[in-house]
Amino acid sequence: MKKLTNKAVLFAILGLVVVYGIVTILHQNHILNDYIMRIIILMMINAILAVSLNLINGFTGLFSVGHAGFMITGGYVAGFITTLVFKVTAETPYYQALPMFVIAILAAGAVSALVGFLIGLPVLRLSDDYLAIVTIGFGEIIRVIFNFISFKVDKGGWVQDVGGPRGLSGIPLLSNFTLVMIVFVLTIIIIRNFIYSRHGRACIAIRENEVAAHLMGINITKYKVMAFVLGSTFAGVAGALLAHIIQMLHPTMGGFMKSVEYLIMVYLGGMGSISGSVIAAFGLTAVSEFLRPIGELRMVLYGVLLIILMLKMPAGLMGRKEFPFLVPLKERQIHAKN
Amino acid sequence: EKKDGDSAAPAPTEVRIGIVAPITGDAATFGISTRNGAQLYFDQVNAAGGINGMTIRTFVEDDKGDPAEGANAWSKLIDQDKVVTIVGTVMSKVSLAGAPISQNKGIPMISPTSTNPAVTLVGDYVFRACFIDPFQGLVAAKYATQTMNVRRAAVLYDAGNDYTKGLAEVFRDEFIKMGGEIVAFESYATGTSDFNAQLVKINAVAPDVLFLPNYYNDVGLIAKQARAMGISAQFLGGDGWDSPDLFTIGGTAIEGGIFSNHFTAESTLPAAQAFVRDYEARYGQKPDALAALAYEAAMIVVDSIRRAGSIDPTAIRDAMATTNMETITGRITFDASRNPIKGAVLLEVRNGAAVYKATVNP
Amino acid sequence: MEVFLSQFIFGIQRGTIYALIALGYTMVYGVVRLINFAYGEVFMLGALFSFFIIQLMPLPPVLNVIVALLVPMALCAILGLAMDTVAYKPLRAKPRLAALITAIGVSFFLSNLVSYIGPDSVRTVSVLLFATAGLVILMTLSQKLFNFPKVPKSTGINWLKRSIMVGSLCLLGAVAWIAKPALALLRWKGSSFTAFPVDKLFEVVKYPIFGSVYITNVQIVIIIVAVVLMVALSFLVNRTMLGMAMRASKNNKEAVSLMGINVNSVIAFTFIIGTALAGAAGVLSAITYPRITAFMGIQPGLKAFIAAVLGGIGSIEGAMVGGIIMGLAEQFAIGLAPSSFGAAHIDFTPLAEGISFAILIVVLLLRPQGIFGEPPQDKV
Amino acid sequence: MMLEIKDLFISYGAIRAVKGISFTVEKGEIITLIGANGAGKTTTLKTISGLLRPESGSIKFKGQEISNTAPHKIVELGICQVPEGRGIFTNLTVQENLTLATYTRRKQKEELKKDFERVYHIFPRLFERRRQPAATLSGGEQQMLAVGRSLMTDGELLLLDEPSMGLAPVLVDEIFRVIKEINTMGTTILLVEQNAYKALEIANRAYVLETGHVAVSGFAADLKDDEIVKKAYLGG
Amino acid sequence: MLKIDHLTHYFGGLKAVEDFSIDIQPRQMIGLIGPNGAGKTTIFNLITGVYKPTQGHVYFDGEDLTGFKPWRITQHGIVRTFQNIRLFSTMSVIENIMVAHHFRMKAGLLASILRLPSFIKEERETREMAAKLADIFGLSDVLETPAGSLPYGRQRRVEIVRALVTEPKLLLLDEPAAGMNPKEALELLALIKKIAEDFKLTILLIEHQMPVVMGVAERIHVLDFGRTIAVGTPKEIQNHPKVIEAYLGEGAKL
Ligand SMILES: Nc1ncnc2c1ncn2[C@@H]1O[C@H](COP(=O)(O)OP(=O)(O)OP(=O)(O)O)[C@@H](O)[C@H]1O
Ligand SMILES: Nc1ncnc2c1ncn2[C@@H]1O[C@H](COP(=O)(O)OP(=O)(O)OP(=O)(O)O)[C@@H](O)[C@H]1O
Ligand SMILES: [Mg+2]
Ligand SMILES: [Mg+2]
Repeated sequence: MKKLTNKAVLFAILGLVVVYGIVTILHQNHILNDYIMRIIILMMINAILAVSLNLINGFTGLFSVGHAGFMITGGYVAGFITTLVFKVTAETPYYQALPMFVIAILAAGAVSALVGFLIGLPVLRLSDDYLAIVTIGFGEIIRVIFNFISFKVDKGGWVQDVGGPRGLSGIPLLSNFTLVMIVFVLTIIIIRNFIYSRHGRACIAIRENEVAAHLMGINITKYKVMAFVLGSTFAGVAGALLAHIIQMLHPTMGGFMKSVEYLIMVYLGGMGSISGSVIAAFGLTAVSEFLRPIGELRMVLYGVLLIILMLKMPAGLMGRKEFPFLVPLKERQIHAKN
Repeated sequence: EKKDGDSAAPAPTEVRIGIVAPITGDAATFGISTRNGAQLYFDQVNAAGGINGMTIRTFVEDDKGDPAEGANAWSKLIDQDKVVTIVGTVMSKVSLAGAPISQNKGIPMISPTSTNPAVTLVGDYVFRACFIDPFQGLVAAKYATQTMNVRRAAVLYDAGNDYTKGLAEVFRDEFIKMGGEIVAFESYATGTSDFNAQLVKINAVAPDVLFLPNYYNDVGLIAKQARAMGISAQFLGGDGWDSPDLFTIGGTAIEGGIFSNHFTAESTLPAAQAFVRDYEARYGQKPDALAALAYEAAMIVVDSIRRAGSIDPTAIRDAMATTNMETITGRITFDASRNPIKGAVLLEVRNGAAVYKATVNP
Repeated sequence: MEVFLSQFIFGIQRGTIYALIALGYTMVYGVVRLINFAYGEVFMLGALFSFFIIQLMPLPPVLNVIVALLVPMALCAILGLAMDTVAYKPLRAKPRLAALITAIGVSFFLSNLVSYIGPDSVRTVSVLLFATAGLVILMTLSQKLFNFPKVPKSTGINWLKRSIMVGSLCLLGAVAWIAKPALALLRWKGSSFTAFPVDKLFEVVKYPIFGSVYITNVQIVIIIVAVVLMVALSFLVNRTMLGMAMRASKNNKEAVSLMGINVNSVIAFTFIIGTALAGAAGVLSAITYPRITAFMGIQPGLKAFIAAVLGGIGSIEGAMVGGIIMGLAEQFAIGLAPSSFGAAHIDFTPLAEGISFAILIVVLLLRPQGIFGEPPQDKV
Repeated sequence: MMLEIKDLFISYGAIRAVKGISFTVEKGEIITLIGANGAGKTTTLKTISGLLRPESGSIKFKGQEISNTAPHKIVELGICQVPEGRGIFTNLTVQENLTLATYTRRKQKEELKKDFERVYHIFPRLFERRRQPAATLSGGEQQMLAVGRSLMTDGELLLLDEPSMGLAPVLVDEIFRVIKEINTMGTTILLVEQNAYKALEIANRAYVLETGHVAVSGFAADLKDDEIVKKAYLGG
Repeated sequence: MLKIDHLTHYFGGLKAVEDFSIDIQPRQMIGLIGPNGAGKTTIFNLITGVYKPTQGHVYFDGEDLTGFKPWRITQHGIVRTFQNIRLFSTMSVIENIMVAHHFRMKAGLLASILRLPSFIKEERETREMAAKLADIFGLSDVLETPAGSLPYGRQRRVEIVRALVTEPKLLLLDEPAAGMNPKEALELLALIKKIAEDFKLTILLIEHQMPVVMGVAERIHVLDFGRTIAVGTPKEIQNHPKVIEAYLGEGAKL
């Protein structure tokens, strides 16, 4: 029963339950208003995106700059399913909508995974900047395609243009705190467990030295594609969640500058640190939101902040360190030493 | 949620109003005009004693032209700042992210410039101050076929922008319906500054009219490149043209271009004249269409609150739905879908200025 | 035929602009391997500086062209040096991607600052600059007074550096304070789109070639400038001692310093040249497409990156060829895309935007090191 | 006194690699540092040439303190180094590699010519391959290039870090012959070697390093026959 | 066991390896020497699938492995170390070793993500096995140290351990003693002999330190300019005039 001695995990679970309870109670008592709740939800969604991108860029050492493309792919798929297939609206009771939403989320993950697979297979043999360019290219192609596809939908007598630059609107509000938190925690657990398994080790080995990994019997193509597909899957899931909180999707949300935002989160948090990605995603989402009062100077300051942070901590906020509960017991001593 | 103590409190002394616009990012030009226009009117009202003794307090939020940011702005204004009405925002895609929140929370909103018909369809708390695509497209098509009496038209629009795409498609459909022929229907990607590829294609089919449903900065460049290439077609366009920068960017190339607009600086309406004067005095430049529409939206909001006689959002909404007032563009009312019923003017570019040509009523 | 020729000429024009931007990009990129996100902003500032100069100095046309090109180049070079010193140099020995993030930071900072600065807001900026200077003084004093342990040994140099920093901050602050009327006079409105006054530089002249096909003097100038720059850069990189040092720095920085060469100077020089070129590209691009805004650099920056990679990282000829290929590909993709197709009037032109990316991907898949790039030398 | 090292401490972050080394190099000598893996030899050389900063201690070159001087300045002063792993510029040709080493003294045309002649005289192989990219050279040729390049910087003191590593026996002999030759031509040499036999054969004096300390020092000839040294490093 | 048939490889115009043949029986230890640039490493690269030969074939246990991807060749039981050390430098020593055991492990993706008991058990066993092997090579004190910060010599040892956990039949060692002093080299020699015995390995060894090669190899192949110039026992090779001229040098004493 060695497993039970992993106290950090127990504390983490306890902490999670307490945080969930406190936030829920505070929200019900209007101490945390809907706006704050929305920001918290967005923080978690961004964290899913950052962590999943970290799996690709940080742990496997690839250089993908097209994450937003997978994100909106998932968003569109899920939005399409709930809005146009199941025709969920603001009036649909939540208990009815929820199963449909879950289906939509799963479908979003699956389609993004498929797209990730189709893109990953040919391009992952390129390395660093060349891979970056190609992923930018694919990200933009995804955006261009969503910008191109538009059709008409009969909305109770009113024929409405859907897709294209008009985006997909009328998506029901289904992403709530509980659901997003569950997905967020699951994502962290899955990615953490993946990394601390022989599969994750293979990915890290590829990052460290591709040739050596290859010659130690690791099928590098398989693992690169695996990391890429896993990352895209979670990006798709995050996209589904995002679509159902913004209630609107637009091709520009999958563009290059959006991908760059997620990239910033990964590198600011620390390449190869789940904890770092979560902190950076939470931090940046909150900071850019709470810098609102300074108006037009917001982005100017944001730029300065990035420069200062990176100069002070070139390896990112966490470097490669992790919170103890994100490291299985055996591996923990290693991290303690580094 | 809005219950906590509100009813017991003494009569409110301020009206909280939100303004949302893309103040930073690459649509900042439009956002700042919008904010300036709305802010100007609210400040004027305050200077004149406020609304029923209450002063207006504005909360300005930036949406960066991004739906997610826009939704956050809406949520902040409603949940945190407790505004009773929102003026915003410029881009339809962002308004579409804000509208469900307004609808859900019962806080009326009026977008100055979002032309996508879907925006107001979100619900009965969502209004707009501009005409929607079908009307302007119709005006241009009518002018081309009936006044100019030509049959061959080409269109060049921004494919990444729902406003220009919508307008382009309506123009195309109406023009064909009126017996014309669309000889070229070309688009470009947002942010392009080289339009030669499309223009070469257009030049090859020699249209009589080139419809440019784009914003002024693109129109200026397109006009330059088109004329340089020897395209002699008449340029037609919509309210996106309305900015003094059209003439500085387009130079002589844009001379003779005709576009529909909400109002004209030559307008004899005292409100319009005062607006142009005040705006220039305060911001050091002539207002563009976005500023004018934001100003107009602000007028509608203040008028609705006055008539509602309260700052209860539902009452304001109800009042807004029955708007019937003189604005800087003339009399304005809303149809059942909360789109304004108002006339358009046709303007012609002459000597680096937009000159009044005709009025078109719906 | 005429259409094809026209498209070809305009494609070359488009591609030459891309190539111009990519030339400077690939220089820096080749040596430091830094994806300089802020490159597009330098490009934008080149155009902007040129705009100011033209508005300020009504010189005779020929002189005007030269001044309006050279002064922005010099200013951009100074800016490039400053960027390198502040944001990139401290990270030189650090993971390559750390500098990528500071570069993004610089990019956000510059574009949004330019967008912000207008007659209304410039004094706020001035106050901010003074406040920063004050903060630096305060921090230094408090370090001195309370004797924080972190004060480095070589205080002399540190004092000098800080004094220069405070001095330049105050100077900039003062400039910003008095710039308000100047900005108004210049008709610079910050966030707005501004026309670039080409007509004050020279008149556009068309030379007919064949039927309706023509070529303009602007096109000729940019092509000549691009070719001259390419040849000059090629010479610099391949034939001079400095160029040798640049190429060596890309290979092994530590060993370069063991040759008695100051690597940082070599890199700083690379930045100076690269940013000066970006400035020049900004001016020439503004002459070709006379519209400037604070955010006009983002797309060209991305395109330059793509052209540089397409041509092969660090290859001067590659940047040129990569730029031209992209220009032609885009031009013909748009030119050939059916618009208003069939009864439903489907417009395929928006897909053309994706086609240039698709071509890029295909080229890279066939030749992973780019057209002129050297294959990676990872000898096992 | 050409080089004087006193109480040198050097750390990589928290790991202290060199713990108080002192030694001297006189003009015209060949001094060798030998010692087990990880003893801190490379670390010491890198610090002398300015690539690493010492934690404490002093490094004096011809009486001048250089422990806080930038690497390129140190080269100008007259110290040149052949780093571990050669550090040649693989994307430059052989000739370019050599030329680049003369960066700091571009003006002295005739002298340069003489230097090229000298290097090509010592390494005729390099002359044959002067137009070839250095990447295509074999290991031994690369090592020759690295040594040749350091000669071009015209230093008075040459630091060599394991010049014989990975070389075929013929070439090992060759390299040591060249080192001796360079030395007799007037260059002082500080040699780090694993091949302790050979190093002790050509050196005047030697220092044996052990986990960051100087364990033994003395005349090379004496150390070669020292039983302890033999046992610990020569395997005999 | 390993049979190489007329192997030839060109780099552009350069003939790096020309018509190389070798036949190695199980449990043999063969040396491969030759001047720098003779093509020795290239032969390793051809055997392990890093390069595809221009001509010729590589057979292993009767199976034609020519053109296989490196990871598949490793899985067939051929593993190597590198001339320029290639460790996973920021990973700890034990992780470096565990990575190499990757394809011998069975835990599937799902089992790993769910951390099923089978997964935990396998993980623990691998870790213990890796630690035990590291101990044999005197690496116990640095198990948790990032491999990249070890001194050269110990890094070489990590490389060898890492190669061993793939459970190979044939071990290719590319200059394992480079950067070691004579004493360390001799210790390594003893170690190689011991593991060859314990793990029943066949070994092909490239080495420039003659005492090492002569001490282990029962047969030595000598290459020059890609061609085999001599094959024989250490004794024969030492006195082979061609070898002395091209490789050992006149003054070669052992
Ligand atoms: N970059 C580094 N980070 C951390 N520790 C290092 C680093 N480089 C060297 N070390 C450590 O410093 C110590 C001295 O290393 P150094 O390379 O100077 O040894 P050496 O005597 O040159 O050995 P070798 O003969 O193997 O080249 C070793 O313990 C080594 O692990
Ligand atoms: N990737 C490559 N591209 C071009 N030439 C190469 C490549 N790899 C090796 N060579 C050349 O092939 C020849 C043989 O190289 P190889 O590395 O096999 O030599 P080696 O016998 O291992 O020498 P050393 O003892 O120095 O390691 C050399 O001339 C080398 O320059
Ligand atoms: Mg060493
Ligand atoms: Mg070799």
